[in-house]
Amino acid sequence: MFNLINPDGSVRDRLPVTLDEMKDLYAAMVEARAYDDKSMAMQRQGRLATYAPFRGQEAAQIGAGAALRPGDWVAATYRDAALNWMAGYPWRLLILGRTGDERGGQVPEDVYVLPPSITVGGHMIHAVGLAWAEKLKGSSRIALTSFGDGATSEGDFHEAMNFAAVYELPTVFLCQNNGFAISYPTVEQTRTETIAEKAEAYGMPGVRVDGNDVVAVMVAVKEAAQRARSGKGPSLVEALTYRIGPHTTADDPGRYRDEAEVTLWEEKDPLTRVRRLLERSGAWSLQWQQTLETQASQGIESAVAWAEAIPIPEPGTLFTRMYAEPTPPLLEQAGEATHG
Amino acid sequence: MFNLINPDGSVRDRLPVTLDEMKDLYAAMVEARAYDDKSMAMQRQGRLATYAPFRGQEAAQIGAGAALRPGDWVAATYRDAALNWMAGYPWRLLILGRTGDERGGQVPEDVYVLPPSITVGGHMIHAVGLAWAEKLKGSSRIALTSFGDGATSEGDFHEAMNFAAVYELPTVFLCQNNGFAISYPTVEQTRTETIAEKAEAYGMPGVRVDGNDVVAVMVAVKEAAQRARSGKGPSLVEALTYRIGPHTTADDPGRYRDEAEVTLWEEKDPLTRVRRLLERSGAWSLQWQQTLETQASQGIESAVAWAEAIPIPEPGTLFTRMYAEPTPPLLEQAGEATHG
Amino acid sequence: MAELNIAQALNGALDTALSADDRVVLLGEDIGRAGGVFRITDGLRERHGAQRVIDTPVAESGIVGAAFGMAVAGLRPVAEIQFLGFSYPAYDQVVNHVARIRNRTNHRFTAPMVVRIPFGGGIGAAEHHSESTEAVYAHVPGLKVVVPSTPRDARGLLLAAIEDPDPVIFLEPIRLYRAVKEDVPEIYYKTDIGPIRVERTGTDISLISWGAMMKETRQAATSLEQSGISVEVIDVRTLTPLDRDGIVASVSKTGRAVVVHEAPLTGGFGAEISATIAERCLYSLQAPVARVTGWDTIFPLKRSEHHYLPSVDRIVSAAERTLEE
Amino acid sequence: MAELNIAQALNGALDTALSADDRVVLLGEDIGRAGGVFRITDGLRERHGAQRVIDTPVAESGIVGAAFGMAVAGLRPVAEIQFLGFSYPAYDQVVNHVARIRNRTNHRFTAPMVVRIPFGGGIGAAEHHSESTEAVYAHVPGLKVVVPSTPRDARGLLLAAIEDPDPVIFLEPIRLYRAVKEDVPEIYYKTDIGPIRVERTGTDISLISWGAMMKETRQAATSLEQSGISVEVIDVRTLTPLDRDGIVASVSKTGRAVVVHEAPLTGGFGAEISATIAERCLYSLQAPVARVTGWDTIFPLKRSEHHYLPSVDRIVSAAERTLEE
Ligand SMILES: Cc1ncc(C[n+]2csc(CCOP(=O)(O)OP(=O)(O)O)c2C)c(N)n1
Ligand SMILES: Cc1ncc(C[n+]2csc(CCOP(=O)(O)OP(=O)(O)O)c2C)c(N)n1
Ligand SMILES: [Mg+2]
Ligand SMILES: [Mg+2]
Repeated sequence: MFNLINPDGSVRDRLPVTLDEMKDLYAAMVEARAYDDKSMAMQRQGRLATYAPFRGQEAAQIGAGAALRPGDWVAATYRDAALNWMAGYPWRLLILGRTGDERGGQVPEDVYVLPPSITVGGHMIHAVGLAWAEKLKGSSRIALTSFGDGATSEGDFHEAMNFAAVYELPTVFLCQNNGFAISYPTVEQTRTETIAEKAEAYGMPGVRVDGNDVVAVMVAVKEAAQRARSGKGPSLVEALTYRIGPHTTADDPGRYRDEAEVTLWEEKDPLTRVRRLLERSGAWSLQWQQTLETQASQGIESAVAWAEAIPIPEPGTLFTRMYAEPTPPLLEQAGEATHG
Repeated sequence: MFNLINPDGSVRDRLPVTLDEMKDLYAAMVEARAYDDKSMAMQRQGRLATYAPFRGQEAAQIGAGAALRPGDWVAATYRDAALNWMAGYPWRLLILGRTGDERGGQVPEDVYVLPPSITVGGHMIHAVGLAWAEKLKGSSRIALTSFGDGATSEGDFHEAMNFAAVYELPTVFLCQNNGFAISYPTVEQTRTETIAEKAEAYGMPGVRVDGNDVVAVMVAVKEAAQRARSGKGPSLVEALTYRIGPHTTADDPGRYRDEAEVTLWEEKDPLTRVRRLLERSGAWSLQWQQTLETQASQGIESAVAWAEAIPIPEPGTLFTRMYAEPTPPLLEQAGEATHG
Repeated sequence: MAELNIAQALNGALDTALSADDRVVLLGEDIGRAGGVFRITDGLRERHGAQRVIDTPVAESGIVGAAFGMAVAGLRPVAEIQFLGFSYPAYDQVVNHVARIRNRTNHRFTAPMVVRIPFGGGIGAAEHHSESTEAVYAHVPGLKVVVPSTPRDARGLLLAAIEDPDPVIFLEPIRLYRAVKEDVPEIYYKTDIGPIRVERTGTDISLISWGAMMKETRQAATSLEQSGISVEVIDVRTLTPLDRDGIVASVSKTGRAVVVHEAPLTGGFGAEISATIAERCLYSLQAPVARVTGWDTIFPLKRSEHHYLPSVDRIVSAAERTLEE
Repeated sequence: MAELNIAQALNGALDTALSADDRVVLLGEDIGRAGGVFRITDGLRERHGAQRVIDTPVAESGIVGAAFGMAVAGLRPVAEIQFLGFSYPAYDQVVNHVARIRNRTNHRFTAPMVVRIPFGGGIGAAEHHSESTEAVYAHVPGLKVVVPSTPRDARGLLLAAIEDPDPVIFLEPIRLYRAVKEDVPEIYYKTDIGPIRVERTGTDISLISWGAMMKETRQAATSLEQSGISVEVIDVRTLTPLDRDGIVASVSKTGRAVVVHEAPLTGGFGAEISATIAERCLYSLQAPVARVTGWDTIFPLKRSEHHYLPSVDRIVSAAERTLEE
């Protein structure tokens, strides 16, 4: 497994990032965690629909996001808010979506992130199609798709990997192996030791990286992206990580895992290890940490305030969202819906 | 690639079969070819619906069939008549099916062969379910599924392989790699050199065998079956072969392949090499050959006569075939259909 | 007898079936350790073992296809798909294999299996978690499509489905899982697949529905009755085979009908019922059949859900308009 | 103008679209070298290159899912699925992704793509090669479902579908591919998606159909006209969005209607049309709407096909019964 930063903050090798870049990555993880914590709290208060926390997976998502260029496509999941945010999806729209408003999916024009995929597996092939279009257009944009260990059991994983390989499409497959598909442990989902080795079945490179090491993830995804951009085709990156929280706010992990396992993984926390690294380099201070946290939480709070101030959609928008122009049956129904 | 008999009839190694067994395998291939030839001819005469010939693939199918035990399940395709016949599916019912009669699927009670799967890929998981049931029942029966190279591109291949591996089910996956999915060459379908190596992505053994070598196929499938029967789980056997004829009688192979390639493969004909081997052993004579051919063609002719003598189904049977008991809507419709 | 809600009745039925028949096995995502996302299989793995209550990888086609193979080989599998919106990856298996094997083999092989699927909206869920696409199953010859709306029917119909020699798509109304309780016999009993259930008899108008919309339909009936209207309430319960005679008998008597469902109007199963009524009761119909349904839109997210779901008011208004004609 | 059959008209339309718009790409199994199993894409790979007329692995979900991604990124993909019975592995992609992206993103991302699928029976084909499950697509909000039955419409509707900003399921009646020829303009023209086509006007009865059954419907009309009955023949052409007004206008005039389709009766799209007519024309209807459809059975193999397919006789009888009332 490829890793660079140990849980105690020591490094294995010279890091290919400057201290400033390191601090930026850390700041991003702090902000992502603030979003995650806030979302959990809001869901408990009934202000958000079911929420799927990513606590413990910040490094995988921030590292991957940091490896992308503006204009690259991202097709990710319900658990990938931090990755999507790194790719330009504003917190406020992510929150709006989670309050149960379709307008949360309306990312700004210069953002190329698909709305989080709720179905497991179906979105991987979308990244393949996006990459294919870019290849045909002769652009240098690539597509990254992020998915869980569970998604690799779906037939759509197979078809997506195969299409990308066959047509040498600029696609990066990022699997966040977080130990579970809801209650079903990764070790029971498949008989291979790793997800990464499945890449061989498609004649594609596959690498397993320490998913709690933000720099390792960034480096691995950058390499995959570089490969894609230079016309050498797709790759699979498996980021080995762990979901610290429940599957979603509707889940009770006590039914299927030991607290001890969680504790073990908390010790490998992706934020803590970077903080320790920064401490070792003398680049961390309590004051800086507090500034980061305050800024993060202010940012999130204002995003929340924005989203919650959006009036609920008019009934009529149900009908105008369906096609470029509402069809006659929809116009008729819209009339009924709004005038009774 | 595992093989035992060379195209010139010389052998690589001591064969694990007696001369009599060898003669039986040969006789079976001759009979299968008679069926295939007859079917092609009948289709040209409009007596059969579209037909998918297996010429060139006799060794793969007869070899695999010879590796099974009575009671083993088989879930195969539209091109697997010879395999299905080896597993007990009578020629006459196969023909009846090809005339366009559902009763062709009604195999005898002691035959455990599913009707040929027309959809590509969907039947592999059926073998997994069959094997699973046998495992749960504690029986020693296994399930073999046969499919083409093209079918390995379907998501269902992935799900079937994974389920079989995860639950260690007694399933044998037999891929007849015959060079094409209709017009699409195997080499373009995937970026791996072989189909066999895809087994690794499921933590399952995979082997490529010379699919035109009936003994090599038999040995490989027997090993896989033995493994399955002894509780060690599934395997993948790739039989490398070639479709000499068109995809089906509706296909024009001139659009996508060179005759030269066909000629090359005709030299590796699975029947010829066994005949040469028998000649070398002094076990072949022209008279014997003629007897085999006569018997084969008599058998097929009588199967054809039987199938063609079956009166076409009564309109009413459309309705009685649907459920254990026809439902009220069907009874109503049956009334309408038969009394106008 | 015990007072149970639908979720408990289903759990009990599965427990009973597993105990009564060795051939019954359950398979699906998270149905074992976690007891299912709706806890319908809670405790069953502990009681009947991980061999018979099987957690599977996330692969719906695999689940249904494997269940199909098991059924052909003589087991009585009950597969669970977590939400109707996740059943489509298995649609090919259902349509092309499960529904057809008896026909393909002229009764030699059969697929006595059940696919249980929670369905319907109204719980503020995420995308794909709220659909009511029963019509795309009800159009498939070879299947039976069953939808209980009460705890008693839930138990009786599920036991009947598991015993049925043909494949059954068993749709469970999420919104009603824990909405009502009633006395449910603990004995092994079956409720016939096929006949509608006339829940209330009346003479002025027939309100016809199934699944979760039975709730609003009942409320509408009560409200109409308060205005002195005599309402017949029909729970269709089985979409296929459809009890056309039962529906026709009701509407021939009342002369008026409102069909209620959550799915979009166009091509919803209400079309079949409305068409059937008009074709067979034209001369007793005193007003056009009304359909009160979801709109021809995607089921919206939480904030717009109430704009989509047919309300009691819409049903009452449709009934009133029908009564005015 | 050239005399073309439907297959040729479709081939020409694809050729025209590929020439007119760089963003158009075709993908599917065997569409390149082999020119498609029905030769609809014959010669297009040679003319437009293997980059734009793409042979794919056998993976329907992959084909539709990849086309979806292409469409989101600004191309105009036209995917081919070989037969309607092989479209179900892609059903999830169609329902859960293709049909929803505009709604999910409030118009930010869209899927302007076409999925072309040959459908219908009557050619003595193998299992799964004869289905008419248009209803399971017509029930999906967010799609348009289009079915030409003449060469002119084939060209015009396909060009319109490719230009349409929303996803179109384009169903091609196999039985008619080479059945009739007519003059088809070579210019770039579009036929509106939406409106029905009144193929013959008449005053006594409306015969309503689409796809391959238009053939028998036309024959039935001719036969009825020979008995002095004035028949209006409607080719629905677009199942969704359904032109309810057009249908209602016809039946309001004639007072009688027969709806004809090949798919099974229960839950077929004829139910929607019959229900619509009865709901909206009840007071002008002089007889119940009749549906002449396939039975609620699996489409049979060659030997029984003629027992299944609605015949001209069945349509004529249904019309006569309707006229007697
Ligand atoms: C097609 C489909 N099947 C089932 C589900 C229900 N479901 C939601 S998340 C999930 C587990 C996914 O696990 P994994 O891919 O590892 O992602 P993680 O949640 O761990 O991030 C399941 C089964 C779904 N959303 N879509
Ligand atoms: C799901 C599905 N998609 C497409 C088809 C059409 N089709 C029939 S055979 C075939 C090629 C299959 O190739 P392969 O699996 O290699 O088997 P072979 O015909 O070479 O024996 C295709 C695409 C089908 N029958 N089912
Ligand atoms: Mg996971
Ligand atoms: Mg092949």
